[in-house]
Amino acid sequence: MPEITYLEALREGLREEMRRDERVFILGEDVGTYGGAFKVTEGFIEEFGKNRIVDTPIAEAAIVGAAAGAAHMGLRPVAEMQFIDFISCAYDMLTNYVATARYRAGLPTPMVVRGPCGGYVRGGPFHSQNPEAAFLHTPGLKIVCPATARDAKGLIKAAIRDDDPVLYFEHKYLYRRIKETLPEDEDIVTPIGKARIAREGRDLSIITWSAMVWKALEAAERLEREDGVSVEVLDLRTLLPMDDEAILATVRKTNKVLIAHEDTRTGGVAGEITARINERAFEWLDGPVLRVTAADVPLPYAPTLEDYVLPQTEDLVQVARKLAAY
Amino acid sequence: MPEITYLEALREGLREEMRRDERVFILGEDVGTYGGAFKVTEGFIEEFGKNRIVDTPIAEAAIVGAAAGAAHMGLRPVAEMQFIDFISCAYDMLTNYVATARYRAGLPTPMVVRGPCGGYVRGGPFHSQNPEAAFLHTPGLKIVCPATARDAKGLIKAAIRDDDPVLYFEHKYLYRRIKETLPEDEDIVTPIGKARIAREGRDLSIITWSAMVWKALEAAERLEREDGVSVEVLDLRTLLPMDDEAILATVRKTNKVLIAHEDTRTGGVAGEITARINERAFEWLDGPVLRVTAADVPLPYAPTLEDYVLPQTEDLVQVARKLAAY
Amino acid sequence: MTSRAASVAAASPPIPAGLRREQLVELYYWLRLTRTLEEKLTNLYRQGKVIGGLFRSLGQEADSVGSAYALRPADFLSPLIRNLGSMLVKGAEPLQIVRQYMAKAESPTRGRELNIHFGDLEKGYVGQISHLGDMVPVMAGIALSFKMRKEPRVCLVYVGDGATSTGAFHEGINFAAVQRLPMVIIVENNGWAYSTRTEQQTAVKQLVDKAKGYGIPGERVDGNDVLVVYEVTKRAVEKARAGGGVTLLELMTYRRKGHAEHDAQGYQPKEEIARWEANDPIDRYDRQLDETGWVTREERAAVRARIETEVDAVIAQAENEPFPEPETALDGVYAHPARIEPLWYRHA
Amino acid sequence: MTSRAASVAAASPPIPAGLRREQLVELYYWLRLTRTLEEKLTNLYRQGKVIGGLFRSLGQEADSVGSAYALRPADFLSPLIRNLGSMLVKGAEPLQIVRQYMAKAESPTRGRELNIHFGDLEKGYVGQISHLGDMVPVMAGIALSFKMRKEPRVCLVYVGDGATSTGAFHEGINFAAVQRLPMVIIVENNGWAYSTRTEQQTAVKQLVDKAKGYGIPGERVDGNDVLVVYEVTKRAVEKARAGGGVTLLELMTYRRKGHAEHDAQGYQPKEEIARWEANDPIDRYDRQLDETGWVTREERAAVRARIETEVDAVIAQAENEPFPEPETALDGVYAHPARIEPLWYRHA
Ligand SMILES: Cc1ncc(C[n+]2csc(CCOP(=O)(O)OP(=O)(O)O)c2C)c(N)n1
Ligand SMILES: Cc1ncc(C[n+]2csc(CCOP(=O)(O)OP(=O)(O)O)c2C)c(N)n1
Ligand SMILES: [Mg+2]
Ligand SMILES: [Mg+2]
Repeated sequence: MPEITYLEALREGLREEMRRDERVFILGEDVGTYGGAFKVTEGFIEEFGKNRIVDTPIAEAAIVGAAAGAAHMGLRPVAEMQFIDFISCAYDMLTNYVATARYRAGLPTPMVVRGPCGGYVRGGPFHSQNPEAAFLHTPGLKIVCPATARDAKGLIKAAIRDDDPVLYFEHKYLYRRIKETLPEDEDIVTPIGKARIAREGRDLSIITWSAMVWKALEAAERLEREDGVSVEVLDLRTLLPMDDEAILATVRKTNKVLIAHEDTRTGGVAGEITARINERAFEWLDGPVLRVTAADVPLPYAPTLEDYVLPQTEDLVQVARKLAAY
Repeated sequence: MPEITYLEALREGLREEMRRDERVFILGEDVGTYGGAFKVTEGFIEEFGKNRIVDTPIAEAAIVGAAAGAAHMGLRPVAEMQFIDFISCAYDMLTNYVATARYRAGLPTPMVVRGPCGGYVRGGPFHSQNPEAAFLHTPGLKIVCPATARDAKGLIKAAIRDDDPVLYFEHKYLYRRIKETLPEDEDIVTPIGKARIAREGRDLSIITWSAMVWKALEAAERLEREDGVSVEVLDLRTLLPMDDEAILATVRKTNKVLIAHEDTRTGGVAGEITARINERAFEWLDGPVLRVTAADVPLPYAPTLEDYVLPQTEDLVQVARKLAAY
Repeated sequence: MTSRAASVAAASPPIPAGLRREQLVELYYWLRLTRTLEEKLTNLYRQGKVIGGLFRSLGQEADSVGSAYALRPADFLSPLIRNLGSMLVKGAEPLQIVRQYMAKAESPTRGRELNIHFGDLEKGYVGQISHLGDMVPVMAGIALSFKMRKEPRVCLVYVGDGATSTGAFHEGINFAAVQRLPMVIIVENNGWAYSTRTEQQTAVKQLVDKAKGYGIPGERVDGNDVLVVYEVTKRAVEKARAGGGVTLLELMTYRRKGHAEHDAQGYQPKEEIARWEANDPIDRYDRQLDETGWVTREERAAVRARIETEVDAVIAQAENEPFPEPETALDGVYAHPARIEPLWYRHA
Repeated sequence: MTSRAASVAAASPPIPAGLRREQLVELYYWLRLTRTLEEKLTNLYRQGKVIGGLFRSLGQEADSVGSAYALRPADFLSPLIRNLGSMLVKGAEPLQIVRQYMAKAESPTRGRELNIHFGDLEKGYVGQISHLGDMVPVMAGIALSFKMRKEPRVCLVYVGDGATSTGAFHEGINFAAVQRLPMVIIVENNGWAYSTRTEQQTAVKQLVDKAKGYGIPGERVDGNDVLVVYEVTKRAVEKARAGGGVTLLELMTYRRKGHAEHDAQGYQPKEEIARWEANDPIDRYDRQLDETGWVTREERAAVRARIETEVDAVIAQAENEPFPEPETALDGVYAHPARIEPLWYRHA
């Protein structure tokens, strides 16, 4: 069994679901002959044909709206946003139409909207975004953010099988940097709504997701090595619905929490997690819940600026030290 | 000096700014001859003419985008969303174009986007929204939410004079229900970024904004009367940038905080406030920061359902009692 | 009377558009039912029994009814607020409409949505949302599913003159045109978008010209002639069914009431309203039936009487029904979990 | 040589479009500068000195240069990714372009934005964002300000064939058409939107037909003939200036390189590319100048030599410049505060 990348794992997951279930189809910009801007659907049009791999005009609202209509009729669309930054053009369609369809009209809307998110790639303000906070606040949607190749595959398969609309945010920095050997015989499905302990620890918890998981693991190793501090890393994997049990468990275990996300700080997802911990495990806290995030600016392009704005492993180490010493 | 309503105060503020500064103009759907769906701009086209009161097609992205372009050229546009729920159609334009214009390209973009928000009016899922959480997370925007007639006037004037793009969310439940006598000679300008203590208290703080301020005051009176608990009510008025000083001051004073907002819970603004308190005043807390919010569902239409989903004074009283007893 | 009617019938000209006599009666029924239902809802509104706003299609009934009547049961449509008639034709029941307006527990959306914002996947109509234009991409997706599965089914989408200004309309119709989906777009041109005249929405002389910008055929017809509307829609629908792609139809009509009941419509010239009142689609159909004798006065009187009792009964029933149970507000946000947890302080 | 050139010049046909000879030289300069700059940027890209992606307008230079040349200094334009030429004509300096691609501290956006995403309100061009279509409403707003202030100024907006599918394009052009704003929309039809052919973007046979859907005039011309592009744009611009409203121009050209340098463009037929290579706008202009003798070979050689040294100097300068200081990332999110607080743990 060869190692496969995060991107290949995602592609495998998509392909397996399309083979398993003929109701699944893909639509988006350049997903057909070209196989997508990042080649996620490379080879798909050859295998599944034009009828199930639909190249669309540049129209995100139409892509998402059409996916919803097809989903109402029993199909299982997977809509690709060429870069996740363009999901903003479908914001109305997602939050007002898709998210409310079941609640207001009993309309089944099993669909996935996926695309490359995230920075550290010199993509500038419009090719580096992390839109999870923009949708966390929308009842009716589910949001998943894989950090590993296994979850890239397991979560896309789970998302496609889920009966609710799921936003699947894949991190483009991980596409080809993360490799893993996955059993070919196993039907890998990562349950939506379940977090994963990426590293066991006793003294302090870092709660995070997506590419930040890897920085958290780096930081944890350094803290173990240099400070003898034992850090637990919780990879949320799903942001909506949030795995409160896993969050509370790690809080009760280490009593100190650092929440890390790549996205900007104010109004980011860390706020919601802090509130939940505060409400349900206040007595368990031996220190404030601290956040490591991007600075509150549009993500700049120049390496010096991007590196300064985005959270780095060093930041996690610094803040974790403060918290450990608290 | 006669009493004027919240809506009239807003109208006065708009009119005064248009008289004071000829760069100010208004654009939106039915804002001209009709004077707007809620008559906020009634009489304006007669006074200021077609050139400064622009009736637009039904196209929120174009309204906001055109406002930005005009703002770059030194004008001061005030764009009306007929119901704030439709601001979602301009989400991309606001978050990607408007909010980043100064940062990425040094483009001055002094503009206001305003419209009626909020529930308790049997408006159903698409005429009752509170979009502050959707934009809190966008560096480059400012967000104001007046609760009183005085601030309805003072904040629209401040928003128009501000050199940054400001979202002004006016609560339609307050339009004609709130009255106040405002001095006609005074140039009322409410500074953006400054909260207001709506009621002094010692035992517990309710941090809130917009229509919830009035429920908080009701709850405070009941708690005073029935429990002898002295509640401080902090009306944030501006959500972005947030008045950290005022928030920390009330926390240090009462050591117990309840955050109340009308919007749904998960991913709502309360999370961010909780995180800030947690980070900067953890030692000052004698109990968990608790949230009173709407339930995580699209807002339903039927009175029984809407009343159940939205936060009520009774909820504030219940939760405040728990917190006081903590 | 009967004898005279009979003799007229004998001399009747042939019925157009391949319609049968019973179908003419059905069309009459749908037209009248739409109007009567709205009139009685207006009374309820005045009595404060309608919770939200009330939207009328007075004078526009023919375009909704005639076009929807051109569909087969397996076809789909998405109405906007002034297309009550199209929903009735497609199987929505007066009882559902009244319950929905009154926010009753038994309403099709269980009190979650207002006015005619509801749908039925069995009967083939989709519940609209308020955001104008959004239904066009959604219906394109339904049409896409028909095409993918090679089902001989068609989507009919209604938009107003004002809704054509939205980005969603553009993205949806363009998507459908490129994919040659089995879809018919009806632009219901009633002269006004709230207080805004069509000239303030678009610079085109006639909205049918928008078809040219999408590379699809378009037709513009009298929306107040129910048989013409039926005929032109039927043609477009069958063309779409045969794989002929998207057609845009502009139906000319007029909004005789305000945007909603609260709107005093002061901006609409009295004469303009009067002129269109003289062009009322139901009166015209009545006259047509008088002249042709296709359907006798007696028959039509019977239809009206039937509707009266039907609607009154429905209202009587709905009025005494309860609002939904509060906790049901927590159901159905997701398929899983089927009910979300109540807020902790609501347990108490 | 010189004598022959001179004698040709003597027999030269009249220069079209009311252009003067020096202007023909200028046009040649802008065309050559665009291409040379991009070619040298490509080398830098291959050396890894360009931080982000590199987008080429090879074979499309004439439509950007010819159209922008029709503007007055006070007019505005908004370029897209392949309209480098239009920015140069409007006053953007090669040094700015190189700095921007290399993310230097002195770049027009101080390293915040990439490639040609920048603008200059003094010179009259606006920095685009990536989200296609969004610039159309923004430019409509700028044109609205001209109209409100009764300034005789015009906006020129570039969109690609693919960008016409976006909702923002639709809302913006419709808004401008209704308001009869002084605006010209150039649809740069280069046959491809990334890997997508125009037939997959729209069902119209020619994009100029979109004008009909907005009630505005449209024209479709050869985008690889710089003088034709100038002439038709000039006409539309002056019409707009005179209060004649919006015009849509479809300029036919072809994207000879991939979407960006990383794109192997395997989906583009070799013959298609070859055919358009034979139709290269600069070669054509060269031939035209050869035949007419309007500008001698010597003069053109001198122009090219000037450009060589100019661009090389610029690159030499930019290469040694530093990246921006990290903390500058905190400046200018707002007018007030001018700099946001650093994150507390970054103080240390
Ligand atoms: C995106 C959006 N913007 C604004 C509104 C508010 N609104 C509701 S109906 C309406 C006018 C619609 O006019 P038209 O499309 O002609 O339909 P008609 O009312 O004439 O049937 C407006 C502006 C909306 N529903 N959606
Ligand atoms: C709203 C939006 N969706 C998707 C993209 C990704 N994207 C960037 S360029 C491009 C193709 C543009 O084609 P066209 O408009 O024809 O311009 P060209 O590249 O041919 O000059 C796409 C899909 C984008 N920038 N914006
Ligand atoms: Mg209308
Ligand atoms: Mg193109």
